Amino acid sequence: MADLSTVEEFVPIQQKELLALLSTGVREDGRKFDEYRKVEIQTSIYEKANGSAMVKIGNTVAVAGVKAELGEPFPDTPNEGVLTVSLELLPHASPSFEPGPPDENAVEMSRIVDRGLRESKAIKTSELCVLPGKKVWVIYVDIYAMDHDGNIVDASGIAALAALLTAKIPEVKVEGEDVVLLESTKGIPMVERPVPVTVAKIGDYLVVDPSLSEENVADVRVTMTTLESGIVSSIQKSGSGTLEEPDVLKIYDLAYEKGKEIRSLLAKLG
Amino acid sequence: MADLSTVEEFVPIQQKELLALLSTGVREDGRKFDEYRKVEIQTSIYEKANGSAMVKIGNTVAVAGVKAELGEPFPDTPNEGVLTVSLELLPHASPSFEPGPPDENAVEMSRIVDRGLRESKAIKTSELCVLPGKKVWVIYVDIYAMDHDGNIVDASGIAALAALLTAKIPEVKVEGEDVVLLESTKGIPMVERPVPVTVAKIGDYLVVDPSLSEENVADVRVTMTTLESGIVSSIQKSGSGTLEEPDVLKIYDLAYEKGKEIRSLLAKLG
Amino acid sequence: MADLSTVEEFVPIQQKELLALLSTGVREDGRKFDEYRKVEIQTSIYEKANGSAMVKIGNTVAVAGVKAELGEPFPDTPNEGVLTVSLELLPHASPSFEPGPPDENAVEMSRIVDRGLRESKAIKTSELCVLPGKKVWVIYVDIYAMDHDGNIVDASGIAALAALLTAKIPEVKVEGEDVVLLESTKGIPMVERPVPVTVAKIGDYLVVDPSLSEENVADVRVTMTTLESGIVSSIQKSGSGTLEEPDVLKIYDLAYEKGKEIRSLLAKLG
Amino acid sequence: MSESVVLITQDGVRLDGRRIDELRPVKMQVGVLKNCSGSAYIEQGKTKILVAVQGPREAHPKHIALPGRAILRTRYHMAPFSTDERKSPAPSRREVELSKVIREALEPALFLEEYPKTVIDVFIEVLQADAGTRSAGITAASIALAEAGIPMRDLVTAVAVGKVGGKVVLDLNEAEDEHGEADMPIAMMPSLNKITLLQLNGRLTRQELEEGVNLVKKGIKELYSLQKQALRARFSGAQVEV
Amino acid sequence: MSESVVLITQDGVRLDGRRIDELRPVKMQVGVLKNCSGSAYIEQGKTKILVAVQGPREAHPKHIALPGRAILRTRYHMAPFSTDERKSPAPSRREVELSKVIREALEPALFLEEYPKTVIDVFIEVLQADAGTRSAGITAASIALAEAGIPMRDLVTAVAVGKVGGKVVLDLNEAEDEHGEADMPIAMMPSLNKITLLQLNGRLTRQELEEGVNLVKKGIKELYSLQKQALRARFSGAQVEV
Amino acid sequence: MSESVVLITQDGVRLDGRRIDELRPVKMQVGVLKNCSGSAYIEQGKTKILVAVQGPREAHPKHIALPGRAILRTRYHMAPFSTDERKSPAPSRREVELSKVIREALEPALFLEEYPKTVIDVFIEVLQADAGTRSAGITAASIALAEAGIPMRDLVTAVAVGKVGGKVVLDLNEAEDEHGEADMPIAMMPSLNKITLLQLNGRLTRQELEEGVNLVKKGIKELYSLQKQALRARFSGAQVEV
Repeated sequence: MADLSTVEEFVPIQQKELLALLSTGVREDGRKFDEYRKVEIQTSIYEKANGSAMVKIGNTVAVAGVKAELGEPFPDTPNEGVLTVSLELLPHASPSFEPGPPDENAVEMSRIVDRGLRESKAIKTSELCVLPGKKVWVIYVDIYAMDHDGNIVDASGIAALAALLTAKIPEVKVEGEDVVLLESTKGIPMVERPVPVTVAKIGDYLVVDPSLSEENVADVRVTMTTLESGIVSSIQKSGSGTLEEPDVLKIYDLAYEKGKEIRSLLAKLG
Repeated sequence: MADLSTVEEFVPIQQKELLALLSTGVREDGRKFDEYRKVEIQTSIYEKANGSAMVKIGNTVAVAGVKAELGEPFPDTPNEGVLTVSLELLPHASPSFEPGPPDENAVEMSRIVDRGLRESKAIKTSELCVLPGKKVWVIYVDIYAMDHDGNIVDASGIAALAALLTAKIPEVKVEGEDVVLLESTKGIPMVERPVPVTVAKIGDYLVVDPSLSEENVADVRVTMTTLESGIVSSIQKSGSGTLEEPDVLKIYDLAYEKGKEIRSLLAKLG
Repeated sequence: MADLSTVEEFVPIQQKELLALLSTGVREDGRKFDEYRKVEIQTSIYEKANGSAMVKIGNTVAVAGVKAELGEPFPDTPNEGVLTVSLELLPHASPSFEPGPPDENAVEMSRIVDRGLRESKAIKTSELCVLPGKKVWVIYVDIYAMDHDGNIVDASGIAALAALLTAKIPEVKVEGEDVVLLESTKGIPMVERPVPVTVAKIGDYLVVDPSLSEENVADVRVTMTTLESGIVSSIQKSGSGTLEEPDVLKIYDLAYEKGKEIRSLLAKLG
Repeated sequence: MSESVVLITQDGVRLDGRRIDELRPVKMQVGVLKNCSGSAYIEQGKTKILVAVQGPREAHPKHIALPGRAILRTRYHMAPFSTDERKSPAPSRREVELSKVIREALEPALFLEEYPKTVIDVFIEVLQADAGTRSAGITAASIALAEAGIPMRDLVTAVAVGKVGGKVVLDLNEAEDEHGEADMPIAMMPSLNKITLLQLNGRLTRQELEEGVNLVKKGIKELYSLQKQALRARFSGAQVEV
Repeated sequence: MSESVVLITQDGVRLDGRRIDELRPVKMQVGVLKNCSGSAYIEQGKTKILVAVQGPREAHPKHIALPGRAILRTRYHMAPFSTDERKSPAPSRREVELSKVIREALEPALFLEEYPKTVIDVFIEVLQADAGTRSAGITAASIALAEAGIPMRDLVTAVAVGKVGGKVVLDLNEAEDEHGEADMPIAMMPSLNKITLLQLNGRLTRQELEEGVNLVKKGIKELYSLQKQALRARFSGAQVEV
Repeated sequence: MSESVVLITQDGVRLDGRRIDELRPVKMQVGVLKNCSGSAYIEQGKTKILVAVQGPREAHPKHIALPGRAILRTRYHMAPFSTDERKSPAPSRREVELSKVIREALEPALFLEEYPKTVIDVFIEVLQADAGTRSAGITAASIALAEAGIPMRDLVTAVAVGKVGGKVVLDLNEAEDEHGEADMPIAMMPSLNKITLLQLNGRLTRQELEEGVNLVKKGIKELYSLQKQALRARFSGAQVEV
């Protein structure tokens, strides 16, 4: 909104300072516009979950826990497992988060992560069917934002992906209508690695992986989830600002590039 | 409460003016005491609903949508279909309506409409049974008050009735325990046309079909639902005022008379 | 907290007066420290409940209603009946109680009563199994605190126990997969009589069965549920104060002694 | 509403032995609770109800307060153990509606303008439900309000009439309510002869409607005198118990 | 998203006979309700939506008010009878999300700073859902805001593009949405050429993304002129009806 | 609570190899989060808990504030993935109760009167539950409060004793909790020798009760020294990580 003269006077002081800095090509924490913070991924941190991961992007921390349970399929997809993603913004993560049922921000972010996984067809849900029409694996992905220093959505999406990639579910034996859980385990059938990358627009500048102080002054954030092939499987503009038309492809290019880097980290999880 | 001297001073100024006008035999909008506003009924306005209707009473607008789904009967009526009526006061309809779960006014009005239909045995629920004890038609009537210029309850009740009268549900074929929905449709078995008519008491005057400004100053509203035969199948006094004993039959007579007029409009729906 | 000098000044005036009185060995209502108020128990007061009881402790009144319904067992205890205890602090009981879903105090108290019954294995839940894995008796104990003059938790626990001890549930005949309820009834299989007794700590004094004014100034309340054998089956410290180590056994001795007295009243119920 | 049960004989004797115009046995007590402003307990047949009044007291949150008068709030609620099948404690739509019409039945009797900025709460708890709970609740609530010292134009007294086995009868019990043809609860300020609650579920002709309104007045007259008796007992200092 | 249905022929003709770059039939009316500040009704194919604006009005509760500007609140909600299977009236997670992105699509167009301490409510009710409900809701909301007299930088206009049978097409209907490969709703301030909403569900290549953004502008241009026409009809005093 | 599993041998060795009076392996870290006033992470056996303190900060809504002291709020909550079967994220009655007793266990240690009109929030999130979560939560919460700079009379330290295979033992794990005969969590201010939390589920004789209270002190002493060590590590500037 920075080009609208009437709004000029409402630009908060921090934004002015940040813009001045950005005009010199530098970000507040010294990063380049297209530079992601250091990403750390730990997996299998909770033994009681089928899969789990903690992702740190700088000081931002998210964990994801995967629980798999046998349940009923949806009537319109009787031969497919079910994926359920939810995100809680823990009150630990920020003085501005309240405990309780998810607010619109938590709902939006969990739906971005969910869509990234679902629309990319990352999970071969047909292989999660145990007894057609009766028993399928229901995969719960519960994400916790634990420390909020900006860009929770990427941390959440990467944590969800890492937890899913390393999760183990029991093998089963079907005897008539009965399902027996075996001791042996197998992975969740993942055929894609959809990685969300968020770009913030501050004034006219696009910066990747915004920090908390950048988010606080950004006009808009856009999260794009891309696949190895270059396909984009989910886009979400968030925030009450605007984009120029050429921004769309610029953001795509940033998201795809950074997605590749993160995907290479995930490859090391084995 | 107008006859209680202690309350005199609390009578709002509008009520005084309205009473002065009523004492000359005229209503604020020029109607006679027993004159209903113009009623318009449109049906089959939403293709995805099994039945639908929009009713306008002057500037008051309500729509009703009927959805029929196969479901389980109640344990104590295993051979009867199920009727479920609910009413939402859309925030569109009035600056005083809040979005969200129905408040006591919406609950009361939907229960008046519900009782009018149910107690009159308007629907032959036994004909909605498909597989005794297992599958019956569940008929949802969802009513939306869209524009509130007084007397929402009549508009809602008439819309519900019009939607039910013109609804089409699939014919079914029962094969053992399986129910097959056919392409052909039939109507909902309606044997009565219960029409709610509301009368407001303002001071000592009874006026039919109150407008919003009349409702705002009325001591009491009474809704009576009558059938062609003259039977009254539901009564509800609403509002913190009182009635004299003779009012009951006076209101009945007004409700029955106006109910006949509205029933003749409904007859034209075919 | 009375021994912490920094808090001294915050001790409310009533507590000071009460402490002065207690230092002379007397309680505000003339009772001795280890004296329980008069307990009255009436049972079978509601014909529609399977069991019911009203307990008065002085002016404190609680009622409990027991309803037994056939339902499904929990998956991990397929051969055992289900016990469900809940407590509502009726707004009748105190100007400080709000209507609506139970607050943390009501939840805590119902869980104390529940644990007293459950952990003592008072009910032989295996005898409440009707069709293993499919149908068991579900026993609902709904407790109402009706008048709050202190020590609701004991009144509630005793009322629950009295209602259970005198409840009658139908005998059943199992024919294949069908369960037929017979006209004849039997009692709920109770093998223990767990009685909760509450002791308040005010300053350094321990007083049994606190009145409302004692509760209002007490640092801590401790409820211990004991059995005839002397076994303690539930303890709960409540309130933001502290206990000294020796208090634990002192309270136990009070609770066991008073529990015996109350158990002898219950024995008279037959 | 099947007629297979004979609810009333040719001679006008009902299942429980009552005549057409006969109330069920009624017991009322005022002042049964200590920690509220007013209270009453009523038994009408097997229906058992406990009512408490809290207030007038300061409105919370403050913004709900009205400058010129007290707010009356009512809560009609049924205990989980009050019905044949256990009732969920969450308020049903029926309870929401009844709370509203009961409030509107009591409000005309109260001089709410005497307590500006306050709230008066009336809590009606149905401990056992055997028909006629809203009317018995109103009857008890008005004497609980009187005990609380709220000035009133008149008591409010309520009872239902109904149609059973083709006849208009007074004060339905549960079997009559379930298998009968109509249920019409009415509340009045008896001395002022004003109706403050009027509802009907069921089917009545114009003539039955008229009959019903006449019959209900007999029941209300009897209940009114029991209300006054209960209040006298309370204020003459007689011992009362829940 | 199975391809068993042929959604588009070799010649680029879609199931409902439309060309790739063709909107569904659109009908818009402004001022259809009397008891709100502004209102609009839109039909886009079988999608039918009613929008009302209430406000600017005093914020309730007061503590939510902002000293320097109005708060914009939006509610996107689907009627229970709007979908093939009855929708529960409780707001779904999808409705929560759409309410948020719609608010953020409208907000850049509004001079909210002209109404400090107030609230402006936009209520979007989907009466029949046949794809494209969020974009049609935005299109209608912005003309309802205009009718309410809220000053705006530009209207906001929205429509979806998608990928169906391998082709990028304009304004999906429900069958195309369900069986197609991608759905990308976009909102713009057309004169200012700024994007205010951008979402994608589905799978697109970089090139398809580019194509989509270009195609959407054609649809937005056409809808923009229909919006202006509807506003002119309203303010020229033409009779409008729901 | 079946005895079919041998939870403890004749020699007093438990399933996991511990002695009767032995704690599980414990790991504590202070200052693991950046965007809160204080934080701590604890592992006790397989139990894993993250605690954050937010505040003292202004009370919202304002009317909950107390003029003479801070309000302490606690939230004990279990992650959906923390248990063998997925836990619904909605707070259970158990979580409501534990939040209350934990608050009452911490409150006696705090000089709340130093922060009038404010709120101090303690958020205890159980990431993996393997028995002893409330006591580990309290132990971690008190060092998080210390990191947040809230002045305290003493730390609060908690651990459970229980009865397993007929013996009173320290610090139950999940198998012992499930199959044992009793679980008695206790919190103390160790230097002041005062009990701030005391609960029992299960069956104990008078003598076992006495034994339990004695045994618990040994565990609390050890945990207390670990708490102080964790605080020293934090304030000596050592690097800590979640």
